[in-house]
Amino acid sequence: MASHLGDPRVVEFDVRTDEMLINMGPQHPSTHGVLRLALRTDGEIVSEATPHIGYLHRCAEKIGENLSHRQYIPYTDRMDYLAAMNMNLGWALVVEKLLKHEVPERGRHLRVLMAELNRIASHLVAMGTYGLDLGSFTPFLYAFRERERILDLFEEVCGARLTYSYITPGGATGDLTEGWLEKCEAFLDQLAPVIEEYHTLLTSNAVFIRRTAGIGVLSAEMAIDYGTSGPVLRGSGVDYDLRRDGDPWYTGLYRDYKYEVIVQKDGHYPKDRDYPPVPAEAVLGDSWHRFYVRMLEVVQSVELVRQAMERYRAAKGDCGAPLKLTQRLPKGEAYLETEAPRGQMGFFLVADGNAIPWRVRVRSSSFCNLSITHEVCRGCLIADVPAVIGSLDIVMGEIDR
Amino acid sequence: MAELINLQILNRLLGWAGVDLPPSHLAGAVLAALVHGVILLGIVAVAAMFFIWAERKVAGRIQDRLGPTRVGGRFGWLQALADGIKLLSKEDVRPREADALLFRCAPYVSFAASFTAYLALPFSDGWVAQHINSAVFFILAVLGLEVFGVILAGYASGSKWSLFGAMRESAQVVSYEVPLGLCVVVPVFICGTMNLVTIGNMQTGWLTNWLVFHDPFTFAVFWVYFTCAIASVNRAPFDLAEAESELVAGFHTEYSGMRWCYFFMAEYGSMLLVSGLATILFFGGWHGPVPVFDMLGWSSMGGVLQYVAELAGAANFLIKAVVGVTVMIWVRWTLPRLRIDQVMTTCLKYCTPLAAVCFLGALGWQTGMFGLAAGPLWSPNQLMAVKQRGEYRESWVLKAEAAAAAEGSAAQAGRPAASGDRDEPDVSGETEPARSSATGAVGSPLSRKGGVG
Amino acid sequence: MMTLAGMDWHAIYFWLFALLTCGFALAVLFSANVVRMAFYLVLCLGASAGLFFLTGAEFVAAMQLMIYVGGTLVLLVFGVMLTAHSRFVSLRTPSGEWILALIAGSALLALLLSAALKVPDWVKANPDRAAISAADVEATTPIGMGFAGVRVDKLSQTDPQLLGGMSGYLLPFLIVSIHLLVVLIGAAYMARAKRRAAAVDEGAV
Amino acid sequence: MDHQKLFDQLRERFGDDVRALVVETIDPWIEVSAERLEDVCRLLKNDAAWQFNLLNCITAVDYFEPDAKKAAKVDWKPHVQMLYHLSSTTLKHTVVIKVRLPRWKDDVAGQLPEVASVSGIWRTADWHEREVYDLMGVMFVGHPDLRRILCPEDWEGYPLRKDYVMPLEYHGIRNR
Repeated sequence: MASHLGDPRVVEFDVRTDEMLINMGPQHPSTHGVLRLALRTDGEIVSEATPHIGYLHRCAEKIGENLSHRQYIPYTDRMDYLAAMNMNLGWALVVEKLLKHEVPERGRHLRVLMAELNRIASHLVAMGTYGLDLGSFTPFLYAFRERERILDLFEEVCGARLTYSYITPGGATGDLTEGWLEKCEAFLDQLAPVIEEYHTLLTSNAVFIRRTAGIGVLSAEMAIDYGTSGPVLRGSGVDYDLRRDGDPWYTGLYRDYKYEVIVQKDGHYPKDRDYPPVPAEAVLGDSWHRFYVRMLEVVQSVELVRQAMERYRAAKGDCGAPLKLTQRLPKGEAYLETEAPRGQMGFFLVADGNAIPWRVRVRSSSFCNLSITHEVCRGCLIADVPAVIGSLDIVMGEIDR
Repeated sequence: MAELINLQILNRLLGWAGVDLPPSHLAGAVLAALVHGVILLGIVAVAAMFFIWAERKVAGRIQDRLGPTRVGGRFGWLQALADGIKLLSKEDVRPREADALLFRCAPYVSFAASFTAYLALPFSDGWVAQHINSAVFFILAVLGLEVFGVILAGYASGSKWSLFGAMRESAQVVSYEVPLGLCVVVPVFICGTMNLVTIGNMQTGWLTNWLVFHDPFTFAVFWVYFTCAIASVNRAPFDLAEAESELVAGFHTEYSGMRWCYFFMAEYGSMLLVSGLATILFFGGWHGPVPVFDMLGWSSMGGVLQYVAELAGAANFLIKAVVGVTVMIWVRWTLPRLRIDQVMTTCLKYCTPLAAVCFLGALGWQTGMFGLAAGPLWSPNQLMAVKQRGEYRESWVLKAEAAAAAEGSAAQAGRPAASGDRDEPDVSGETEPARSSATGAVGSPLSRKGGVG
Repeated sequence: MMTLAGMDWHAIYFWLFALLTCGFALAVLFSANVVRMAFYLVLCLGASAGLFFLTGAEFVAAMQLMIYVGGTLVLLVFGVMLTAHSRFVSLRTPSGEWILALIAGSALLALLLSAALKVPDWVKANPDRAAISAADVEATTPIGMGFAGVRVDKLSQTDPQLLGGMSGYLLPFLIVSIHLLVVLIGAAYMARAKRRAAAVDEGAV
Repeated sequence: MDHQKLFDQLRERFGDDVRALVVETIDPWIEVSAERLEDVCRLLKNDAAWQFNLLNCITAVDYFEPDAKKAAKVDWKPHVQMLYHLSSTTLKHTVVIKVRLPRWKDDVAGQLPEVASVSGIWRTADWHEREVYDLMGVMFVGHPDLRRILCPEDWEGYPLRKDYVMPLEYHGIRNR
């Protein structure tokens, strides 16, 4: 907004409203974690929203230079603490890429199984907290009721409910306990009808549509230009999913799996036959679409987990023993991005011949997803800011590292 | 002033105690006022406590969990009392830059406004604290005062966020009074009176006599009324004032302890009030679906049997009111919150025009297409009507007729002696047509053509 | 003339509300903080609505509550709240103006008192005070019929000559309400923020 | 992804500013001089043949061995290496661009090395460059709003440098 104060030709506003500077956060109930948003508002209209981050900065990259690759796994858990399995997977794959160490067939399917289950849990949290941001409390409890079942499954395998440290370079800390697959089967069968509830409760709810459709519209070019990824990118109609288009070392994990990338092509989504249609007010790239992509990805992940279970049962051998603590890393560097629930999670590893890496760099998806805030929130109402930030589904642990 | 304070209850009490205290005496009046005040406060406080517990239980059920179960007995029904004690023991904190006087007064203004409206709300035939002739208008007027408590609270707590809450709240409540008023007028002009007791009595008889089934427009007006009621009582999805996600807790961010409890009681009080009004205006107030006590003839028997009939009527009224409040709770825990401009557009672009259209429709229906048809068009109310709507009389008219009849028989023709019956308004003067016009006019003024003789 | 024994509750409530109204009116004068002034005004008008209830005119009292306190004063407090930058903006009235105000006030008071004392009904003690505020009074119906064009006041008028002079109230009432509506819409139109001279700047605001 | 073809096209376009192409490593990269970085990036993004529209990540690696014994065995001179990981969402291929910078400008300790900012080409570079500036201490010429992003505004020192010493206290908060 070019300032017109000095320009005499401009007719000054009759009703002079002075701008108000408001701090939303860092301990605001609706910004997910410790994010501080400085809003300059004119009445209810937000003229400028600048996010301030760094409140949860632990400098995980510096720590990476003092720990062996095996010891760094617990740190990756605490970056995106809602999808710790995917973080472990990313770090394990980049170390194996540097070592050119292939994990046995059974271990590969186990990793897909765990990663997709954690994606379901993470998207459930995203759906629940988004309902909270918009004021309806009930979806949050439904989401956590389902998520508890997934956490029970994880707890049975690796003993932890949030920071699993289960997938490690070389394989996994332990194989599945017997009877686990049947429990997982029972959970998946029970999840399908429950997804209907979430759709009636939120996606096709008139009030929800009025609060999200057309809010925080992000065009495809801007989405790519700001480096956004995951549901935020696909919500803007960009057909880019690392499980299919990513680094060959990562796409090799999903090579024999059948799935479609959830993105809107010529007006409708691949899986939306039996789910509510796109409402009229929804513009491609708005908060509603980002939410809808996440809901359909849960269904996609359910199918992937079923395929992974079949292949896991068919595969022989063990699931890959973790590498030794003092396993030396060859001189060289490797970069690998994986499709985490929130987007592209990149790990860059520079090694100089001994077990402790020379440099560790972590590319966070929410970091880029959050950078579009000032672009998207300009001109919307104060009540829309949590709606937009909620649709980006950011986790501060991953942004601040 | 004998009739002004409805003394049925007091006479019964004093009768048992054997004391004869004429209400015009100072002590009599104060005692009567106290009795009414305590009964009403009791009803509102107990209702608020019950709704606190009901909200937790219903919310629990909706969210697939149990709600409170441990406090006091199996169903945790003492939870509300525990909350009350907790709030009492909490310290009443006041922020430093808060405006001391206004900060303290705001909760009491809000609670007083919400409580005074119960003065005119009848719980059963004749069971009303103050038999006000324009009761509906009185309730709407007092309901509008509650917004003051919120504005002062938002302003006096000094923080930017509560100021936002106060501004949104006042804009919303003031603008929702318009459609609310429009919707309330429909049952009023169908019954031809604003006296809630008479409106309730006009719906005696079977289920079909309830005004909500009077005609399709009144049915639609009920739903518009219910939406506006939810908005004017500030419940989700219109609870902008305390939109937790954006404004932390809106206007009562800085309040804690007993002061916060007053706001809470005010909210639940006006929730019960608004759904009680809906019950009387649309759902036949204290009349059950099947007129059991009319068939038995108890309701006009007098004495204990009439008391039992009225008690059943009060139970009917409370059940319907509680159903209305439960629906409000149910709506709160399912729908997300609307934005302030969407709340305003629903009011100005949806509720007000819809209420206006239904108003015109019902008016046309009631006046037989503005005079084209003979009288009011057919409506389910005529199916099993106990008495035609025109034959109901307000209590003061009955008294006037009784007095006139007594004089008619005693005195000869001509101008009746201006005896002690000074209450007689000059309306019911000596000429017969005048009185019938007064009473006729009461029935449905608009429908009588040719005006008064 | 007010013996404690013979005094019934009507007089007590009347004095209570009268004192409240005058007290808060004076409080509006003497308080410095503009927001408190608005709050006292609310209480003052509320108390005067109480006076109307006492005389049994519920409809007028409810009208007072709804229009004055519920409508006008909400806007007044709204305006005051938004414009009072430092919350305790204090309006000190210089002493010179106090004297001027005192003179004007007492002059008006004298005029009103003399007019009031000339009305015969109000001067002699009214023996049967209790009868004035009739219970379950029928104040609303005559007003309702008046609105409907029924000439309530003409009913008991026997003198033909006077009969012709009485006109109805419906027409003036409607004219005033339409006029008020037009004034409100005009005010809203004037106060809205005008769009900038679009031709001047390139970026649309 | 034909790295050799890209390298030849760049070499023919920018001469010896495009220093080297290394293919046999796990992730092949192209080394470019700091001065021509911005032009190379603009070409990579806008050229129809490559369309690198997504800048994945900007990384800075500090090659400096603090203790003398190990420094002797190392085969590189102390320097800071900038890595730009680029990928194309349309043609589905990736490339790594490297730039070698001195640890300090003109080897004067405290003077941050400078490189052109690419935030004009990819908007995501805005935050990435701020983070590199904040943690590694590289000055990006032409960056719209170069401030610290993760550490507090008034933090001294650049944590990710190998020779970084943790301050003993910060605003009265003791670290040891």
